[in-house]
Amino acid sequence: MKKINLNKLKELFAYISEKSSLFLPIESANSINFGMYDEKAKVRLDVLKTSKSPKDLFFPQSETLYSCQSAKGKISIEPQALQNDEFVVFGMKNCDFAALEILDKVFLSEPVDTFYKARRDNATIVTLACARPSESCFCKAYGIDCAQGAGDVSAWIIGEYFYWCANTQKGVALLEKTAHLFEDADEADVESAKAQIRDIVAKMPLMSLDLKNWGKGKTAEKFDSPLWDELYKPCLACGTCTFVCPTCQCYDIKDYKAGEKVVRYRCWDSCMYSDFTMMAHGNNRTSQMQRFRQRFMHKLVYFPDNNDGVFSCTGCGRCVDKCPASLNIVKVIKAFDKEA
Amino acid sequence: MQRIGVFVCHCGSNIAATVDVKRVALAMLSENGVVFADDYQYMCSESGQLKIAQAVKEHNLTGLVICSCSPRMHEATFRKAAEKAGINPYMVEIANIREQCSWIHKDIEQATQKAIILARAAVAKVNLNSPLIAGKSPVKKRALVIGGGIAGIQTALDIADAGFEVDIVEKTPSIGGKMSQLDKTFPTLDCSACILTPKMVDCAAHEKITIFTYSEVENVSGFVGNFTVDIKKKARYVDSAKCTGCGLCQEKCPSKKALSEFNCGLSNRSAIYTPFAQAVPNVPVIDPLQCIKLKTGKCGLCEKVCAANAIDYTQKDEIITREYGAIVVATGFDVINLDNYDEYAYSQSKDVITSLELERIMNAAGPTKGHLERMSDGKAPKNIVFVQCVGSRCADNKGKSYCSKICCMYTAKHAMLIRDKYPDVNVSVFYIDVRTPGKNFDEFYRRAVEEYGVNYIKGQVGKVTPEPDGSLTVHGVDLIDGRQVKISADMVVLAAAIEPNASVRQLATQLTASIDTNNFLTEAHPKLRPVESPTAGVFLSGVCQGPKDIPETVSQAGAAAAKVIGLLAKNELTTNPCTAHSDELLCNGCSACANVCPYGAISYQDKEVNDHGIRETRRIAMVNTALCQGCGACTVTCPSGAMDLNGFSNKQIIAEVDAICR
Amino acid sequence: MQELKNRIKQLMEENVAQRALGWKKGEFGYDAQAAFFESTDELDDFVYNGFCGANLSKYMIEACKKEGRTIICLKPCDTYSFNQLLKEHRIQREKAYIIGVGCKGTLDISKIKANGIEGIVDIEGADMFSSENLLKIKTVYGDHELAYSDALLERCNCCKGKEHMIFDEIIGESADTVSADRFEQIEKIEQLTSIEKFEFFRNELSKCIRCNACRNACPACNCRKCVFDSDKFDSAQKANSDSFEEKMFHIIRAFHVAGRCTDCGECSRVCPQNIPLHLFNRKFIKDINMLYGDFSAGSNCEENCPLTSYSFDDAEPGKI
Amino acid sequence: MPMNSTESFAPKIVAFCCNWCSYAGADLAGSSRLAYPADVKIIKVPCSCRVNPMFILRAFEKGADGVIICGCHPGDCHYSTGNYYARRRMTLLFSMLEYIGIEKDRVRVEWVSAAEAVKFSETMNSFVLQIKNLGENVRLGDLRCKS
Amino acid sequence: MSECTCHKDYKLDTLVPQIGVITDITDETPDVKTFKVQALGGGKLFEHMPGQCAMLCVPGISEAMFSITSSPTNKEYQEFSIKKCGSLTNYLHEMNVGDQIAVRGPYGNHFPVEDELLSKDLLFIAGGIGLAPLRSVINYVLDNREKYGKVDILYGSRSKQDLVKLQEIETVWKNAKDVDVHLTIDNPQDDWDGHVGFVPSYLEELAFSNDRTVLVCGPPVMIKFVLQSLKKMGFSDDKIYTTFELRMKCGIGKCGRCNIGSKYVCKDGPVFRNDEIEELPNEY
Repeated sequence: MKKINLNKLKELFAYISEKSSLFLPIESANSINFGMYDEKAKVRLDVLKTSKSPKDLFFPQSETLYSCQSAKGKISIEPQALQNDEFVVFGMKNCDFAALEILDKVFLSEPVDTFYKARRDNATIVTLACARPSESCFCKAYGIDCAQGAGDVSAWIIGEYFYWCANTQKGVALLEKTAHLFEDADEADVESAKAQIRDIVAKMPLMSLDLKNWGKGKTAEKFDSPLWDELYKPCLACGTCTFVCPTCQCYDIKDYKAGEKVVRYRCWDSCMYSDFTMMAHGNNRTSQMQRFRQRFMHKLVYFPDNNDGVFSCTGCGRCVDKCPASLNIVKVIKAFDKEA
Repeated sequence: MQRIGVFVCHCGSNIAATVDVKRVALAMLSENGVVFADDYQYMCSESGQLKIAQAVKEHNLTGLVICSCSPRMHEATFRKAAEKAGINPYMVEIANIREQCSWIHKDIEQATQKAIILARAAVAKVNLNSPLIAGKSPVKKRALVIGGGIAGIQTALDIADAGFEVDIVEKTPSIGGKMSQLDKTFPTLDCSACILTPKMVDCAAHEKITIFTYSEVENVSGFVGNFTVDIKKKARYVDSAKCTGCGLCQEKCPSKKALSEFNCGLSNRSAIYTPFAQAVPNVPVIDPLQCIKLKTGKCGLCEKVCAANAIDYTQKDEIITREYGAIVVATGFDVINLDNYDEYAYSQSKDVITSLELERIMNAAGPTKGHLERMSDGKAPKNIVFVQCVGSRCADNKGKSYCSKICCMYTAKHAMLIRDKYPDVNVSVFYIDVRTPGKNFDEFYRRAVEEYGVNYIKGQVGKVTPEPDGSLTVHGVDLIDGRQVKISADMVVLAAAIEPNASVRQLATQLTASIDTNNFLTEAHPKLRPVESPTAGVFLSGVCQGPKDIPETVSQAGAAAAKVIGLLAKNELTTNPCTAHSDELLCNGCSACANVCPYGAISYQDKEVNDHGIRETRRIAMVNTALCQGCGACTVTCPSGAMDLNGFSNKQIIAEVDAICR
Repeated sequence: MQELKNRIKQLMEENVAQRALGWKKGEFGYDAQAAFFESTDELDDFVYNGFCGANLSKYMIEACKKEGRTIICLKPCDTYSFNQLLKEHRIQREKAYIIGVGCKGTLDISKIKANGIEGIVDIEGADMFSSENLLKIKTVYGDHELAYSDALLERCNCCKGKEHMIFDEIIGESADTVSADRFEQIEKIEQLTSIEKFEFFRNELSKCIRCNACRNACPACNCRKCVFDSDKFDSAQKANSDSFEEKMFHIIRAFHVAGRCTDCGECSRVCPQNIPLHLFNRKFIKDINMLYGDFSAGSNCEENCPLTSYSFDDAEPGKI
Repeated sequence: MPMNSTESFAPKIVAFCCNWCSYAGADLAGSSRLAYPADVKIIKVPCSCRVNPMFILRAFEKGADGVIICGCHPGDCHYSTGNYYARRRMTLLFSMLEYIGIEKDRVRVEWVSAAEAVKFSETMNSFVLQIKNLGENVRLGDLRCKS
Repeated sequence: MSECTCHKDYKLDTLVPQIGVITDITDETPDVKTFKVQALGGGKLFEHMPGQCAMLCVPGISEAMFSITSSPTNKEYQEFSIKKCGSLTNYLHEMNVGDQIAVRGPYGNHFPVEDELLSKDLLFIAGGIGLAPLRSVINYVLDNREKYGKVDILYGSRSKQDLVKLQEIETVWKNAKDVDVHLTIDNPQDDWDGHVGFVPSYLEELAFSNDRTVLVCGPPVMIKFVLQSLKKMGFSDDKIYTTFELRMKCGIGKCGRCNIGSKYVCKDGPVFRNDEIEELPNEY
């Protein structure tokens, strides 16, 4: 366990960013999101949740797959280069890290998504324990401990100090590189801080959310419930929940005609959008109710079906905070609980 | 995927001198969809068109791009050529590389590059063209002539003589118009009534002509070949079918204070009146503002004296709806209001009159029975001053910028007639220029000066001052001598400008015909299509299009008639297929498009649709393609993009933009 | 609120309407959601307080597809949107029974949270019909108090007025909440240089994630299928693959609702990235007022939209 | 693009011309041999009211440096009212373009009649000069089109 | 995954296509054409199994998933039978021999030709363009004739002109050992002396024994009625295989589009056994 005074963090950031790109929560235009560090950046480690999840560091909202030229029936294809440089993600929360592990199950399963994998391989992730969880958090419901560290390096902010310790080889490397900035720290400080956090967590209203009615093999039980017909009604069919969600990973593949060439890119898509399943061969989810159901069934039933009971939700609570219609997964879970 | 053939025209050296046509053709070969490209001396020639036909056959082409002169020049030619070759005519696009390229650029490299881009844009568009089929609409074989002056009468007669039905709608109680108010006509000095009256009678007697006098156009809908017009027949209070035209009612009518419109307000008329003796129809009308019976309920003298029982105080305005294939506007002119010219004392002295008023004074049926008298005291004038260009050829906003065209000649006529009849009267004419371009016009003017001793003064009148003794002092400048002139006159005649009849503005809106800043109706082309309005099926006759004299009016009337006859002779018309259409799955039914449609072509229907499996009844916009003229206003107003325009679709224009910016 | 609830119950019992469209309480007291109440039993969860910011007008489109009449609760500013939807034939008047509800301004939870208030468990004092101006906020980290008037949404600080433009009956009083000039911010932006304007909006719009919340919440954006979802203009986009695309999206959206936008502020309220999207719309409103005379979309359902009308002597483009 | 290289800078300029007046005006400019720069490429539209703001933004997206819209003079529209609508639409759109990075001077609306060949050519000359002074459109435009 | 030479240490992502060359085009019916596709340097683009599909892409137009209709036993090329029904297929129909298209794949599972189907008596039921995926299996079976039992092929279409691969059916399949081909068209036609009627009713007329393993493919309506008939005839669900409509985008079970219940059609399908389908939520 090492520590550094908070006022020396800037030095640390400067040092890391000299060697590799550094991504951390940055405030810009009244909004806090993960962004690339530079001297002018307004770093906001104090903020619990970034507006968007850090998933776009690994699965960007939009990325080029290849560009293509075609003329007179001949085609040439220029694939997009993969991420080749190492980078550091600093201050990721545990729920978001857990979400990354969920994304891994999708993108790193065969056939591997090489674009995603290249970024994963090149990233060193420093997680930061949540000092002040919020009412919309429910990570505990998924067995995530926001006081405990995860990723390559675990970190805590306790009083005037920033503490960290390495969990993986990559983490060790990062700590070694920056060792000259740090001093040794007492493990006990961290333990008491963890206990404090866990106390707060116990008081948070949604942390005790019960998921016993969900998971593997619940398709038949949940799918035809009349509750869906009620629940979806306020849904605006926007994609806010899916875009702020750290685990949503649906995407679309599109062409952009850029003069002589065609750029093929993939971009986030949302199962909430009316045209998500609209394909040349037809559309199998024509109503918003079906699309709404799909999102929650996928997170709470289908995904666990295929992944040993792991839910595709980590309780980060962004959808609770951000849904324009104040709808969210918690309301869905609770509505079914009430019914049961 | 289209199979496009590109043809680059040399236009002799017009294009080929500045544009490397071979390079343009070569460059097009690497464009998407292009399977054939060639250049040729004159694409519009017969052999050029043959080349197209051959290429279509050989290469199985589905679309054509012609790089040539402006589409305004030869688009129709190439569309016809395409059709002959078996391709839909709307699969042809023109890249304008002459007017918009070779003729304005000198640098060969630059011009060639631009030609390539223009051709590329045309290719990009054709790739998205789809065959369009022009619709057919039947032609209603009847014409409407709005205005019953000499223009309207002549047009109606010519159309009717060709065997088509014609309706004349005339606002006043009789046809005849301004010409009926004239005394003599220049340059032959024949009596206006003598030549006009027979035509009026012909009109009335013609079995193909229906005259609606005392009537106005209330509403126009429809389109070329199929106009529907509501005509308001104002209540006449006299049953035209019964009236024998004996005139007794007018004699007996006790209300005689109304000013006679026909005599320019220089005499009175009764409340029940026919405007003039030769009126057609010879059926009086009751002026409801003057009639004692209609105003107070008492009197009823006319009803009592009418042996034919034709008086009917209960008559109401009546709307008659008729259908027409063509409409001719012949609304004529008015003399301008002289309020802006009070320096000429028109409002202050009864002896300052307009030329039209002089016509009435000179006329045997006029207020003075044809004697030249001052309107103030009935004395014979000894010195008369004519002032030219009152309100015409104005540089400022006070009057009209244009030349009224007829004043020079009628003033010469007036001067001559006065000097002929009253040799002791001195006649002076203040003029800016004397314009006499017409057959026997200059000879006529010279006779006035040389034979009749009319005193022409080149110069302007600054002011006319009424003197206490009843005379008028005319203050002017003689521009040749450069001196101030002061003439004492006992009558001043103003050659007031003429302007289109005030009703034309509203009428133009109803007809969606355009008017210029002076309210003259616009021609479809100022030189080549002078009697057609830009709105198909609407034609122009007489002064409503621009100032002209009687012979010009009559010839234009005949020309308009010829155009109408040409139209009515067809059994059906092909409609422009470049019309708007609404995608029923995208339409919100919000009415925005209908709000901007200038033709009322969009209506709404509750329709059941199947939107990817969702069946529901929706309010959906429907375009009447017969009414739609293809302006595209609706397409931009429509937020969802449901409205699109054939031939200029969103995607086509975007493809052109892309091709240009590439 | 009880009065309102009772009245809705009565109307449903008397069969004046078959259902009600109102708000339902959420988890924390600040996350009320729009809700259809199909039976009087369901009304237990009915709520109307400062957190009922959601403009329900657009839900009326769906309600019109159902059998019978729907009671709809509309705040004064929501009635403009309702009128506008009526004008565009997207809803039918006879399908709605409008209860105009009084309004003393709607609350902005992010403004409350910006005061460092975290872990909110409950909020008291948000009632619309009480004259109390104090929010008592209970949190896991301790209790807070905040003046109601300090936590209003920006739109309420420059409210169009508390008069209902269309209603069948009105329940509850409204209170004036105006404390700022509606066009002040626009005027400030107009003073900026060309590059500063660009920087300002680039900075804001760069946050856009194209979730479409603004569009889907907007009552004027009621197209069955948005141009950005269809290929009509070759403009279908899902994400901002290039910075150009979010600009294109937002400016075209603003243009499409120009003359139809009632300035209800829903776009900014729902934006998960806190982009002040209403500025675009308000700029158009300001221009329209200045150039074509004062116009307030939705104040009635007859007046023609300024963009579908004209006058002969309109200003020339580029001159303002 | 630095300012001093206006000579070598060939801007991409899209001109939307209405079929009835301005396109004819351009033709007349051509037949009168009234030159204007080759940077201007004309797209024919039936009426100025056919020009959708999407077209204008699309042009800038794809790398245009200036867009000009020409129509009949107000009052002279072939379709009688089209240009009035176009005028309002463009007035509003233009007032907003700076917000997304398009300088005011990159767009223009000009009323050119079929007879105004001189005006057409003068307009295009002055517009091209104006764009050359502004330089390349670097703020806006899709990067994918630039490479 | 193949090596790419343009980037060092670069492995091509499965979403990046290969370039295929159209080496032959056959007109099958008025709206169906069969395209032979080979790799740039000749030979096959990839190996596949019967029932799998591939994504064909015309850059700038669109891309879509199509069944591979040729058998894996064919060593030179892949074939795709494509019906004209949208912008992409319209475009493909206008293409010429020698033109290139982008191809990625193969995607999805396949008919269990090396497992469950071995030594079984097989019944193929196809309607219209639905023959495309089955043809791959049929030819695979015919090329490995000894591994399977009796084969019956029931194929129907609207008219004689709409029967895909008629020539191959007449010359190859009909003459193969232990293979019976039953053709039917919807309505009588002058130059047709075969059976007339819809596929499901012909199926019942033919009265196959219900121990056959059935492979069905065709328009959704036909499949619905065929399944009803099979049920009536006593076939059990675990012996019926069908393929789903190809509503896919990524082809690798990640983009989320073709997710139905816990299955991804592009990865877990498109071939499903009927008892598996019964378990899926009713959303396909």
